[in-house]
Amino acid sequence: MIRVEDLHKHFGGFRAVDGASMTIEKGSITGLIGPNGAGKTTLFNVIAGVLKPTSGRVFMGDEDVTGLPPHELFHKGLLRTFQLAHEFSSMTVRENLMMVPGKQTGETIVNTWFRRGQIDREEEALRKRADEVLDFLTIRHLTHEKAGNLSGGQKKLLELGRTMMVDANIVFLDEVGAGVNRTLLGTISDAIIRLNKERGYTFCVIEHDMDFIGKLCDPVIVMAEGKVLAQGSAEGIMQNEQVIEAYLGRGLKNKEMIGA
Amino acid sequence: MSTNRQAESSNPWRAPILFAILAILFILEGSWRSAMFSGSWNTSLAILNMGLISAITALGVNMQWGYAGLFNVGVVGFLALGGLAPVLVSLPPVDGGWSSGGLRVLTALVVGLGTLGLAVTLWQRLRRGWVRGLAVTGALIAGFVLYRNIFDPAVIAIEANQSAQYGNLGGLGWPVLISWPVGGLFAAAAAWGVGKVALGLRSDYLAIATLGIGEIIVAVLKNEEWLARGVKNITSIPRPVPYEIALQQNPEFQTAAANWGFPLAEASGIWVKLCYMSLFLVVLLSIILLAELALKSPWGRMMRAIRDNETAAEAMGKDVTGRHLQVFVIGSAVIGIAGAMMITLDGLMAPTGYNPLRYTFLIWVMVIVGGSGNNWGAVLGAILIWFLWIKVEVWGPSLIGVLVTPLPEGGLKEHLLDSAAHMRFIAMGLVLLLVLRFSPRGLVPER
Amino acid sequence: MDILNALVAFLNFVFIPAATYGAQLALGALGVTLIYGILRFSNFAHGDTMAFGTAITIIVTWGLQSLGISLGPLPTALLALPVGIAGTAAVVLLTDRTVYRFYRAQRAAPIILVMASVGVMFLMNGFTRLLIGVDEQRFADGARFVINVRDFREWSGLTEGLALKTTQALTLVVVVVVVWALFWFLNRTKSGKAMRAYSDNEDLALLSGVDPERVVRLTWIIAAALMTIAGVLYGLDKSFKAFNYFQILLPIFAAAIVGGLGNPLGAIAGGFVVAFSEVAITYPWLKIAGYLFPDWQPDGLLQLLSTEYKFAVSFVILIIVLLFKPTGLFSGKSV
Amino acid sequence: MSDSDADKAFGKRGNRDASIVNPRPPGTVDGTRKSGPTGPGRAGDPFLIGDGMTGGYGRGPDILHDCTIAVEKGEIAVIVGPNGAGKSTAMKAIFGMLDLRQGSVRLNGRDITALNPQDRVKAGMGFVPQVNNIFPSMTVEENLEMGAFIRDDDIRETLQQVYELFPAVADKRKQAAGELSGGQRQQVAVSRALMTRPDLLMLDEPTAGVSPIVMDELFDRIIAIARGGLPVLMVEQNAQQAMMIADKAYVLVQGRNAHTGTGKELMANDEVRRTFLGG
Amino acid sequence: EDIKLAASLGFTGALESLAPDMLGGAELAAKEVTDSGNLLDGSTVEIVQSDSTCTDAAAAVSALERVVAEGIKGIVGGMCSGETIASLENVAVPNGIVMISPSATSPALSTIEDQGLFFRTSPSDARQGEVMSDIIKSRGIESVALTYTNNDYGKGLADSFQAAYEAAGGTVTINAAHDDGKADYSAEVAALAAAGGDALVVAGYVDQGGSGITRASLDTGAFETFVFPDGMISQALVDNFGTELATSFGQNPAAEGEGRDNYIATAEAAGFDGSSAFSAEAYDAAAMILLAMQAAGSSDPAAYKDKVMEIANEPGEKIMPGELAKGLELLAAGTDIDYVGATAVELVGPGESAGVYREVEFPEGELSVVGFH
Ligand SMILES: Nc1ncnc2c1ncn2[C@@H]1O[C@H](COP(=O)(O)OP(=O)(O)OP(=O)(O)O)[C@@H](O)[C@H]1O
Ligand SMILES: Nc1ncnc2c1ncn2[C@@H]1O[C@H](COP(=O)(O)OP(=O)(O)OP(=O)(O)O)[C@@H](O)[C@H]1O
Ligand SMILES: CC(C)C[C@H](N)C(=O)O
Ligand SMILES: [Mg+2]
Ligand SMILES: [Mg+2]
Repeated sequence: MIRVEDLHKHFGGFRAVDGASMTIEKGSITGLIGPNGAGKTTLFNVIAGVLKPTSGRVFMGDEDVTGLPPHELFHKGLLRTFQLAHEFSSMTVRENLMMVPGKQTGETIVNTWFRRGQIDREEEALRKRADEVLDFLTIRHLTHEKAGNLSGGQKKLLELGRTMMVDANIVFLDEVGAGVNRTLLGTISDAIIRLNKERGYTFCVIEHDMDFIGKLCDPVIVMAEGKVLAQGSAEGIMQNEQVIEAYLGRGLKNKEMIGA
Repeated sequence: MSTNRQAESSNPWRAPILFAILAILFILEGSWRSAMFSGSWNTSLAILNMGLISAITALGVNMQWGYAGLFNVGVVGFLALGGLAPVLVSLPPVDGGWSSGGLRVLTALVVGLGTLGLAVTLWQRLRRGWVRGLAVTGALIAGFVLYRNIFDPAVIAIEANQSAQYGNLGGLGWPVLISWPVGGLFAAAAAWGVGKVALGLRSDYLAIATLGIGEIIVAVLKNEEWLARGVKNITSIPRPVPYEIALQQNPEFQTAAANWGFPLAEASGIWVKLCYMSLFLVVLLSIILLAELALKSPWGRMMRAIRDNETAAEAMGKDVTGRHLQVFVIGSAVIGIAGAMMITLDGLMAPTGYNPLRYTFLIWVMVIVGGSGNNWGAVLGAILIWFLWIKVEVWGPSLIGVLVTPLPEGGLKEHLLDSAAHMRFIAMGLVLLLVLRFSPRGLVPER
Repeated sequence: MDILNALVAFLNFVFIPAATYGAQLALGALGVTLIYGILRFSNFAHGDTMAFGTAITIIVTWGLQSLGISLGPLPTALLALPVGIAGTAAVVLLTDRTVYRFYRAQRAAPIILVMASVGVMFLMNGFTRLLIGVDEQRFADGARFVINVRDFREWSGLTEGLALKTTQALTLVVVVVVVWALFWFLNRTKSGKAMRAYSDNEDLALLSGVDPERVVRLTWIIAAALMTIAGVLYGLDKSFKAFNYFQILLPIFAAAIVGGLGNPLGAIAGGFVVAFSEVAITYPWLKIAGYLFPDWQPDGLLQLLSTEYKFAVSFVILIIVLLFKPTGLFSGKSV
Repeated sequence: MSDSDADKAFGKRGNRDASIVNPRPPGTVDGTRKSGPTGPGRAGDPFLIGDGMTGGYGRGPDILHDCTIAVEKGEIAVIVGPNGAGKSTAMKAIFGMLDLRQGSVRLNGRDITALNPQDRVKAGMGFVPQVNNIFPSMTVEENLEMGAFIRDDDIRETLQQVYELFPAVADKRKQAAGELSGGQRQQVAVSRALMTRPDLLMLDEPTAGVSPIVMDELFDRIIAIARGGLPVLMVEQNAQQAMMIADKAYVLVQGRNAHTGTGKELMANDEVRRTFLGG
Repeated sequence: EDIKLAASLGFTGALESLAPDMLGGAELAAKEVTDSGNLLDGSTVEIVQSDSTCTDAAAAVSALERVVAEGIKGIVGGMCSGETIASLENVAVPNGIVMISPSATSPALSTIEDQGLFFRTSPSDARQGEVMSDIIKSRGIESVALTYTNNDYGKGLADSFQAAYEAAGGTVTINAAHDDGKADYSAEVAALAAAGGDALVVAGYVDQGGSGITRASLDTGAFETFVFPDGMISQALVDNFGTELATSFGQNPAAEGEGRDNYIATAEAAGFDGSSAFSAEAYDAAAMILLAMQAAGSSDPAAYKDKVMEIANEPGEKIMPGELAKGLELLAAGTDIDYVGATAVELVGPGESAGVYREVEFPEGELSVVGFH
């Protein structure tokens, strides 16, 4: 689905992504983990067109999509969420969803003057679809709430909901779990699995919560210092010495001081 | 932040009440002769007419800032460019202007634009490296030399043609109303160029670029005599409405004036101003109608989303730079239309008058005081601030007169009274600060 | 010899004037940038506050002169400067207290602060005129020249002359000293660090025990000092006229933006970029070419564009600078 | 950084033009507020107690409802709860960053309800917020110096201690803090609070977005600090680990105390585990 | 009757420093007339200010509309040509009010459609260019650099001068504009210096860019000889430059004789600077409106507009500044007068001053008149 070849992204002299190559298979839920500063978010941003790579190529299917702007990638079915939620805070939850589909008649300014009828019909259909998504995400009661007033986890659900307003091919999720209550995270992972099964979305997920990764992802790719360190099934990765050394660690050292 | 916004819940009656107060101010100005008001309908309508033009300008700025967060500090430039339209459209052609060098000037302009186009194409086509730099520089220099070689002699020829009275190309002799949309087109074209360079980059670019384009346009108008006589000014631009003198000589009008009970001169002035007012109102209301239709539809939703969070909007498939360019061009076009209307109303094109304090900052004050993002707010702010801008000229000195009464006669009192004219600025500053203090989000806040 | 002549002509007409003007702009831009970095808005009242500070200084200078106090070859205004700074600081603090503080406490959108500063601009504008009137005032005294044209010609035997005015030399020296002092203050002292911290992250500065209102006051005082110094140097070098101080606002903002708003180093660089692009681009190279290539007799003045377009040209230069340095000349580090 | 903080500029609204207003996020606390007087504490108070706190942001609705949080010397107290429960709000309330409508905050035998945050720092409280908890353009060392801002004595010794505690921070001391990765930033943030030599340390989700190995590291440090006598009050979403080290734990739901107990007790409570800890 | 006259001058804006002395002139005339008690059976005259801002035509028009509403019977103003034209076309003509400008000198005003309502007490710049060219030629200077303030005044003057000078065989090495109120003039001076020339013609304003250019040219040694037209000649110029102008010269409209000196003295007594540019012209403008009213026996502009030319020109008894009372008396008695005033008023063509210019030099740092043209 997505193939990255020898990708480099340098900030000044700093190599945030330093020759990463990987493939994300169609229909998979691929996990992407690695220490802080490994370059995961940067890699996402390059794939999603937010940053231009210093060198290297990104392919979507067989098409070279390197350096395309985000909005064009969107129309090719590549959607992404953000490490910190990027809701449209002054708009209602439903508006947040309704603005997503592209090529709406009413988005052309001349049409808003002369084709009100068609716009109204389209809006009706959109509203229906948005409500379905809200039902799916179990946040229908927040339909008219300003998105800025949602709590952290609900914002993350909304981010996910936006990806459901159109037929996406591949969805990139950046730390959906950080700062989210673990119970709610369960709901989110169920939603991801359903989308994957029912709608055939491909996912690529960054996360530091290994339970979440373990439950959801196969395969898992480990990045460190801008390179791919290891790749394999979740269990395999968690046994990998290098990965434990660089990323997972061996638990608390001060155990004896707990519960004094 | 958000809390303080929610708390100040918007009252649906707020805008109508404020507009009513504004209307009362104008009625007082028209009918009550006193220390505060002149009691002349002519004055009242004159202020109103200019206020309506300011309102249209403010609408344009509001589109750019309120809808899209684009900071345009070159309002004066787009206004001036729009003002060029009545000159080029409605003045009669100058005898011998075109034959002395008109075609050559046009050729030169084509060469100039072609050079820029060529340079851009070279820049895009060639690979990075010193060859590209050299080629582009070479093309630019060659193009510039060629341009100057065609342009300079042509200009000298045109400017030499009856230079005391004309020295310019003149216009097409078409009805002046046509020049309003043309003014919009002029401004839109300039905005497109500026936007292409500056939008999508860091937002400061737009500030510098618009500040620059404002200066450049005004400089061009001042110095390119072949275009609109430069600082020598163009006068007697045709009107879309009757002339007072003609009215005064028209017997029908004379009887009508007598029936209303106004002196003839005054009645003719009022009538002309009412004609202008209707024209301006038609333009203003159409622009508002179109803007509101667009805002209350998916386009408006998209713009709000972009303004709210550009990164996310881009990721949701919205072409942020494209939309910004669109709004910037449309907003500038509206400013351009206002510029053309203003020159029509003045009947005079005097480029030295385009100063940024009056035509950029004051417009900004209007938009922000009115409530950015809200069309009605912009209109209200514009008319109100214009009214005050004119009236503080009277109120300022009376204020100082009141303030100094307790002072003993002498140097200080003298000095203060002599400086009364500067009270205009002090009064304006005070008014502005007070309005901002009591409605920090503008008089009619967005939604 | 001819090369020397060319060089002297260039120094005399382009380099020295542009450097002086650039230094004046740099000081102004420094103040704008400081307020932008710490108080988070562009202060449109900057130019008129400069005028106000200068007006106070001039009045004190007159007082000193009438008492017969002078500084020998240096302008007496330097003695009056501290009073001017103190007066300006007092006024600026008063405006902060009565105007800006309200919006700060309200956490109002910053554009509101910008517009409030327009209001303050009008007020300052009016008060300056009430204080000193609208007329042009010259208050430079002391020796006018460090080197003047005639002496230089005699001394060097060149055809071209070179002049360096006391005020020009003074401007350059003062700018270096002020900039050094400012950087030392910001980077080395506790208060300076508190200011940088506040600019970086207001809430966290508060959580570290920084008193935000103290930082704000300090910022205004430093800004007032910068404004007054810039205004007085400018007034000494050219002359004082209230209206011109509004006009200088535009180039000051241009300088601050090109340098990368919020960045002091950038403000300085920006000032010089603006000044040099104004002066150098419209310079007719005829004379210098005449020295360098005595046989070449071009018919024009070898002037790229006429001086009417100097401001416009300088903007084009600024845009080009930005195209190559998209974050301003010095991005990243900020106040 | 690239896609996170940049667009918060105007309270998450548009009009973010950098040429007239500074796009860095503005503060959220009213720095102009003056402190009121402090009062006496109550007999039998714990070292710190936020007692029966009720309040919300600005003129908005109450977020906290009669919420009580306390911590004793040498202990770790942990606050958990669903998103939006008011955990961060409770921390801010204790720190004086929002006006309480009811209830009081008492520290070390004094009632400090009327103090503003600056003065609470002087009273010995150290706080690491959930987000924006470093000075990005200042070097790591300057960040630490800012931590010691209220101190007039020689800070070199404390600096040395902190560097020993966090070697990763010591390595980067000359680098701008904004250039560090997420985990390193969290360590800098905690170090900064320690530089104050506080009598109490408050941490809001110090481990969010931090890799497992760094999280363990952080928890290790926190345990060490607490056992050194400095009471620690923290909010955590990594509830399972947090409960393990907690001497006392509060579950907040919709601004109210829902459950209180030792970490072990709450872990043992099935309902709490299922609904709040994701067990 | 209580007669109101408007003074439509730029009290704020680019030329705000000239306005107070011009207003002083107009008020002096009004006071003189009121005090005499001779005008139309003891009418009093009041001057109401209207801020024309000099540059903002729209604001000028609005402000003037306002005072028209107060019932003014005549306008002294406008100040700058651009704004004057707008006020004339939009206010004076439609309302049929007489307008006498003391200072708008653009040649365009000579040909404007004014319904006989517009006059000016200053000459058109077309004439000054010729005079200046003659003076320069007569001093044997064959090449000059030329800089002008970038408005209709500066441009018009520069063009007419260049045409006259080149026709007489002189060379203008550069003809460059400078904008007033700019922060810095280094670029302009650099350009002028590079172009060279035996003298620099500064067609600017003394308290605006003109002085800035002169100052910088002197300091850098770019020029030593300057030629100053009317916008520059004033006491301020001498104060600013003193002995540095030893080889410079210039001309400005000012008639021979004691009229001007009288006026300056009276002005000083009244507390303002009568030698300031266009102050005397403003006095004359106001005086002429009032004299014309007296001649017509009515303050109605429609009636007195035709009298303006009559009282201004021969034949008749000469009236000097300070003698308005006498003039009014004579007119009341039906005697013809020829108003000379402070500027030796002589209206020609469409009602503008014919223009007598005095040639001045600055030896020993003093302004001295060397002849008249
Ligand atoms: N705009 C930038 N300028 C300079 N350096 C940057 C920039 N963006 C990221 N970096 C650096 O690149 C490195 C990789 O950052 P990135 O955000 O990709 O890490 P990450 O793997 O997503 O880490 P985390 O798990 O903490 O989110 C970091 O060291 C970071 O400091
Ligand atoms: N500045 C603010 N203004 C108004 N309401 C706010 C503000 N900050 C938070 N809230 C609201 O207060 C409630 C509690 O927020 P708080 O940040 O305390 O939650 P939390 O328990 O820390 O959640 P999380 O685990 O997501 O960090 C939420 O409903 C939130 O929308
Ligand atoms: C006030 C004057 C200096 C104005 C100038 N003569 C003009 O016509 O614009
Ligand atoms: Mg990341
Ligand atoms: Mg929280």
